[in-house]
Amino acid sequence: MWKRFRSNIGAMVGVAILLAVILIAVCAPLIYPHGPWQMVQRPFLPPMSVDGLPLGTDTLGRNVAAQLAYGAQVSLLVGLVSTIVALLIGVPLGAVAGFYGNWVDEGAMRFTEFFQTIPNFALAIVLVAIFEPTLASITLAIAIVSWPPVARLVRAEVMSVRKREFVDAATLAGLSRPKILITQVLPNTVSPIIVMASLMVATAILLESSLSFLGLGDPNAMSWGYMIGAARTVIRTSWWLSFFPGIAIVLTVLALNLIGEGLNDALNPHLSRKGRA
Amino acid sequence: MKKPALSIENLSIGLPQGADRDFAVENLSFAIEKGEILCVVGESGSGKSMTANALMGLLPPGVDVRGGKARFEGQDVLALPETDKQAMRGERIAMIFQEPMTALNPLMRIGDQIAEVFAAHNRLTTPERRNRALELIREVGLPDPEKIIRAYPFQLSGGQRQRAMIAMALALEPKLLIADEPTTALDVTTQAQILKLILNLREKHGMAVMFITHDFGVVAEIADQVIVMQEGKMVERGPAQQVLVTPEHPYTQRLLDAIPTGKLPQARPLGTVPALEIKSLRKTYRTGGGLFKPVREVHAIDNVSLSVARGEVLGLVGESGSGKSTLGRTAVRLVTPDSGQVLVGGVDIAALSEEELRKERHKVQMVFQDPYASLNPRQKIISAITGGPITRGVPRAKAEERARELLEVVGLGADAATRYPHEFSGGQRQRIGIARALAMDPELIVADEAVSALDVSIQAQVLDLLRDLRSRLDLSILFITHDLRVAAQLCDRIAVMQKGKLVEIGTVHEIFQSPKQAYTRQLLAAVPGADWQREEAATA
Amino acid sequence: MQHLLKATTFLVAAALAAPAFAQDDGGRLDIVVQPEPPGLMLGLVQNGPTQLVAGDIFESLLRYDTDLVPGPSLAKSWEISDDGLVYTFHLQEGVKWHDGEPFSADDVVFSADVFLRETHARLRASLAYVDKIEAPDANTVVFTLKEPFGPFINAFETGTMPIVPKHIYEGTDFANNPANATPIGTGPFKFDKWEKGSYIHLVKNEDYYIDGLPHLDEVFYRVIPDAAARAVAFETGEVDVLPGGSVENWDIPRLAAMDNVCTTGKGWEFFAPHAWMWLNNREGPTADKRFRQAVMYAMDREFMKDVVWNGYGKVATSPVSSRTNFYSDDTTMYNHDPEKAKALLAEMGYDGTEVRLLPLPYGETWQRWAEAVRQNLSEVGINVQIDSTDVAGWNEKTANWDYDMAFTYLYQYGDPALGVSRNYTADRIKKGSPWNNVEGYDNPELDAKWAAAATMVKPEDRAKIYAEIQKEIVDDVPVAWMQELEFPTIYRCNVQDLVTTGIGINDGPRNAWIKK
Amino acid sequence: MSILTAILGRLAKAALTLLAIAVLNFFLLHAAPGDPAVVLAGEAGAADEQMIEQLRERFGLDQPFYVQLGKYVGGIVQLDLGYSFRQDAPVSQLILDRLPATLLLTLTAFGISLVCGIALGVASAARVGKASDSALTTLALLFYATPLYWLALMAVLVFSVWLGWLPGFGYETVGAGYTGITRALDILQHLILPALTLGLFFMAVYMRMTRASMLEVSQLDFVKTAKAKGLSGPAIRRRHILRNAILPVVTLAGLQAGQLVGGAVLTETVFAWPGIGRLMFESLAARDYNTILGVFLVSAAMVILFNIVTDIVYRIVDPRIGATA
Repeated sequence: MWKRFRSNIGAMVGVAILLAVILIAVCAPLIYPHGPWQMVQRPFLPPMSVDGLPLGTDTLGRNVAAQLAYGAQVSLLVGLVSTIVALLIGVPLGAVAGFYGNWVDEGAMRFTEFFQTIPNFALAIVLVAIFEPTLASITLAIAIVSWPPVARLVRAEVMSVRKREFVDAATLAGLSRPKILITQVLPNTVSPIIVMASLMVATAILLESSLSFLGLGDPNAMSWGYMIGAARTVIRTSWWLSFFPGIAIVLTVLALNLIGEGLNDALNPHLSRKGRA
Repeated sequence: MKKPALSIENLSIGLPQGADRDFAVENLSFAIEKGEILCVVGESGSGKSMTANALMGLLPPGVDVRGGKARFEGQDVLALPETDKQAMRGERIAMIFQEPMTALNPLMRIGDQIAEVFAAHNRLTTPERRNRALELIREVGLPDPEKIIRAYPFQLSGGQRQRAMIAMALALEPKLLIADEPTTALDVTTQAQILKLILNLREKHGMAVMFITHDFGVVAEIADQVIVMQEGKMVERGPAQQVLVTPEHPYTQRLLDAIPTGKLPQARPLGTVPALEIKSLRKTYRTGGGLFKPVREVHAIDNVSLSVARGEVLGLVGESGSGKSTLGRTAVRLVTPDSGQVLVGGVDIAALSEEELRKERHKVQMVFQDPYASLNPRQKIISAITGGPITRGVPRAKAEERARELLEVVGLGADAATRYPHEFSGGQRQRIGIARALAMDPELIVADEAVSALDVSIQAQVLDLLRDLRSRLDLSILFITHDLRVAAQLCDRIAVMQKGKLVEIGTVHEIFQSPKQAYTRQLLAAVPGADWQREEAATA
Repeated sequence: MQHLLKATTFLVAAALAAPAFAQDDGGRLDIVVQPEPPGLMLGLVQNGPTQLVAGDIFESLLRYDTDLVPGPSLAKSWEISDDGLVYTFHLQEGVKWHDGEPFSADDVVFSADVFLRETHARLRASLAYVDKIEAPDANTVVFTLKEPFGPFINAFETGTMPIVPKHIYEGTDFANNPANATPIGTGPFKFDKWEKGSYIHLVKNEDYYIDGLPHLDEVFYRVIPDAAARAVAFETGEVDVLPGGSVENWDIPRLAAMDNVCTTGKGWEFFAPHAWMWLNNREGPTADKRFRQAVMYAMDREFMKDVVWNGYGKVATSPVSSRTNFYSDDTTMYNHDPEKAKALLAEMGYDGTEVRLLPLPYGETWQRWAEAVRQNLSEVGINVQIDSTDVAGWNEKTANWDYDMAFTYLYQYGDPALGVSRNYTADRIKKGSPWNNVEGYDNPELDAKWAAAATMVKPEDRAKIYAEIQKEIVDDVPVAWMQELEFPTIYRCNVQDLVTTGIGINDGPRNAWIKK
Repeated sequence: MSILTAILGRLAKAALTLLAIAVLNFFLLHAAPGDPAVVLAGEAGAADEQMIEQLRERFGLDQPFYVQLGKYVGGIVQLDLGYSFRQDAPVSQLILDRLPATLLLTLTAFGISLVCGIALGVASAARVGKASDSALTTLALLFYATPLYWLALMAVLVFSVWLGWLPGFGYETVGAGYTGITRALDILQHLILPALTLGLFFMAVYMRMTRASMLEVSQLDFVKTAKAKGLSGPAIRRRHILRNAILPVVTLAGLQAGQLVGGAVLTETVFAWPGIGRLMFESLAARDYNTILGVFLVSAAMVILFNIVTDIVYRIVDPRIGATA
């Protein structure tokens, strides 16, 4: 499986980009110990115009490169944590619905449908506005709007795995239902969940940036979306302020998508699965 | 000397890099005369389907013809440009496939799918096409053509779909019909009808038929000529009678030996202590329902009573939808019956609560049909086998020791324990499944189509193992199968089911030699190669 | 020849009206309005956007020039008695409501005494000084006060006392009168159409009582929700006027540098928007005067003005805006002095307690401002966390005193008694409103001075007391005064006479004309 | 089972869902800090207790929470969405005023993205493995990864400001007095940029899906049957693969079309498009509860409506559904 993933050029490019972003995020405090908010020079300095400020300065004379580095931390964190939270909601719900069926399924799916009926982005906006924009509320809002597809996927996978004969075998071995779900069924749904999760991180990063663009970012956390939101009014005079974070988002999201596709090809080889029969 | 309809010379088909061998087909040569049926026989992976696909120009990506010729109507069809191949397909060479369920476009009406053949080759006007479609439907023996023409595939049964496929193949009166395991997915009675239809049509249209099958029974029913293939190479060729009766190549002999013949085993004395007693069992499935949907009821088990004595193997035979699998699953309480009793060692497991049941589970175990689905791909063999005993309270070390023993017993060797399922072949997995069932020291094993998915030679080996275990361990087995021949190999008694009802039950000899019910007789008659085997049995 | 004749006639008419040079008639003006006003009935709603649009539809008795000197509007002349108790207004003649009904003194009495007393909170505070309002004849209105109220002359501005039609509103439920949707005033423009979310269309009032006015045929107020889109709209020529605050400050130089684009900082004198941070005087570090002073010293307000506000405006040194009367510069000046700030913090023993800062949710400028403050304060060791919220949350938090430091800006309405004292006197400490003494400053001695200054008649006397107040209060730092805001208006240079009064664009289209 | 009863069943469920959404959001909004009366008073620049009390009374905010909820739900049941005090108009009126603009924008974007997405997906699948396929999929991935608002800003910058080809914002040329065809053309001009930027992301989604689906279906047995009949490649793609491959795409698209209506906030903001997304966003800051709730309900109703339409389309395209029950 790893071999199949490694031979996928796109996926490896994705991994390379993502590793670079992670490295930058981790090293940010070492390279820029004064943080992203320090006003270091005249505002609106274009890139490469002053030594030590390769990406120029922003509206308050802060170092764009430092902001970008710290922004990587926040964007990745929001993307990762919100995805984990969404999985924590979606996986158990979908698993229980798919495994127990009947009214449990009916109830869980009504609940899921309900959340899918409410317009996602609008709900996220309202949630963030109501709980006030902090990293926690943004992360939670993103998780709340993104778990339903997880629940549906897990449910479908569990329903298909549940019908496999090894589950019957486990039942005959006297294993309890919850134990069968956890030890037999769920491990076999991991591949599609991993694929979906990698794509969800990408979507979450986009969502966070969209919220920030609308002014619903955490003012104490420098994120890429926040940078673009702050720079959108000066996009005409200071293109670099929104250009670099924009590129950072595009690259990161692209990387995650490439990885997701690579994982999908490696973990869910439909063709080979079919070819066997 | 007649000129052959098709002659293949030195055909070689290459497999992509990384496959388990270089060639799917190597140096294959044969010919089919006009109006002749040639059966290509082989187990899975023998290259028989690839040969057919190569002729049609339908090889999957990565697989290609590396050499050889296929002369058909004066041309080498392998060397034709794609447009010519396309023109040839459907018009002069037609093909039907194994899976009637998936081979038809689910979104297109049957009539349109037939008419499309004419459209593809620019024949006839639209109303003419319709009329021809009606004629064809009539010709392949489908009822109510006017209705069928408007029907979608899902509204047809498997046999009907296969007939529709044949109608399509016949549309332009091809000179050669390639049939790739066309009856494998069908019930025996349906299979018998389709085989008869193909024979009739050959008679009427005089076309050559290349018939691919793994089943020597079918060969006996239909073939004029036979070639036998093994791992891409032809190992034997000759007239059907000759190959069946006096096979020359050891592989052919092995295959023929592996076939469950109609030869009935010696009857064994049976015990009287019941391992399993089923009393007035009923199970009805309701689909639909809810606010706006009408309820549909299917009586999967309709008042069935039977018993399996300790040390006995009871065969449960029936066609798809007969309720035999539901009965098997009820016996192990994977399905809870609506009413009736399932007594195992005197305990009615149908009446137990979930908790009580878990303690009694070990008494009945099951061996499953699909060797690929019955083992958790993410679990090592050892934990698959020891999971049950450990849950029952057996110390881990002891359970593992026993598991290794059992792996030896089923012929795999103890070192199999630490490996994952994907490292094993289908037959090996079935052995693991048996070891897993044995690990629970059950009073009864339900084997649900346990050998159906295996190639004949593997099938024979697993049957041997079961027979061996039966005598060594004094096992009680409820052996569910659709194949009467297989049942005859192993079972002491046979129960025949149809549409949820128990039609007949008796010893193997009673069922085979003096069946009382019409349905049983019908089933026996439909077994492919029945005549040949009876002959053989007589001559033997 | 004929053309010349026409021009001459026009010249005469124009000379009667106002400035004495040739003005072109006709044309349309597109002005940005942001956000979209909740309603246009100025008597009921007085928020900024409503005043901007409805200032063309409704009028009051007076107008104020950019030095806040009153001039005629619906009143052509007026007298104030020497004791400062009786205000007599003589109304213009031949004024008609937009529906053709004649306007009279009864309308003024109804508006001030009945309608606005019920609906207009800010005017209600001034009307508390009024004993009675009478109309001796159809063209005269007399206001009699209980005691002198210095700033009363400033109460006759359109947004403060819009005159509404008695014949439509008398005896009705004002808030639910269907006419609110199609407001009827006496102003130079009539309401035509409101395409919600898109634009409001006003057309010339052909029957306006001043001949030759207005010059424009129509005015469109355009709703464009995004600041960047507003800038683009101006660039592409979709709109002609960007009222103050329509675009972010750093976009102004770019737009101003375009051909045929002019800017002016005038037109805000009446409001004199004054920005500060509420410092919660009740609890936390901000309850300590030394901490509040440290905040003042820690901030580089000149830098913030230059960078955040792009140089527009002036650092505020006192609660009174230097653009209004009664400003005094004889106060402590808090220059950027981090060392002093650190010393003060050390003296009080500040332990690094987290201090919440609530920015004003009015766009990027305000956000950056809060960030700059946080950075400055963190440099002297104050631990600041920016709270984020929207307009509703901001209102709620400040009104309920749930903050440590909170940005705000308020209008001064031309007089400390109208727009300044409300934020510092103890009687205005009331939960539930973000416009009173939100910081909780309680100084009885100063309370008495505020009260005395309001009821004096002579401006000189008042100025003396206000100077005393300013000297003392600046040392207490009840709030952190930040900046006298300037909102430059950006417009095409061929739009003439757009800003002529202390309320700027609000009644600008009345005199504006487009040079051909 | 007839389509009609199926729809009736869906509608009954939908009504319940909508009611639940109303209640949930009612709770959510009232849990939020911020009092609409204070906000409205605040906008006036000054207010006293009397004014705020008046406003609270007018809005009914002085009543207990359950009474407010009961009144609101009672209104909803009678299809009354309440009154917006901020805008001084019935909510249904406000939404009806803005809904056409949103529908025009989203449906156009949806149409463009679906048609182009499927077309490109088919083209890409037909050239699988070739350079043009790689180019198309890379481009789609890029669109997929680009923040929509960013793309919108760039589009305005390039096509409106620099090139001056298209209007950068708004719904129509204000005050031009166009009628009939001229007006339609004018609106169309304004529509191009927002619809395209909104559509590009979804185009990428549908393209990727169509491509994957085409490739998957082309592995199915009946495609082999079609080949064996002698059909040409394009005929097989058109008659057999596409029809089957398009089903999951249509399903997903139907689900998303509804979401688009409520999700066009970003596009509507950047392009000053007078739609309901913006209405909601603006109402949020003013705590204009009834309007926000109204927009939520209407957009949820749209989601449900599109789901039902998708269902009907599915039933028409796929004879298996509905007949098997």
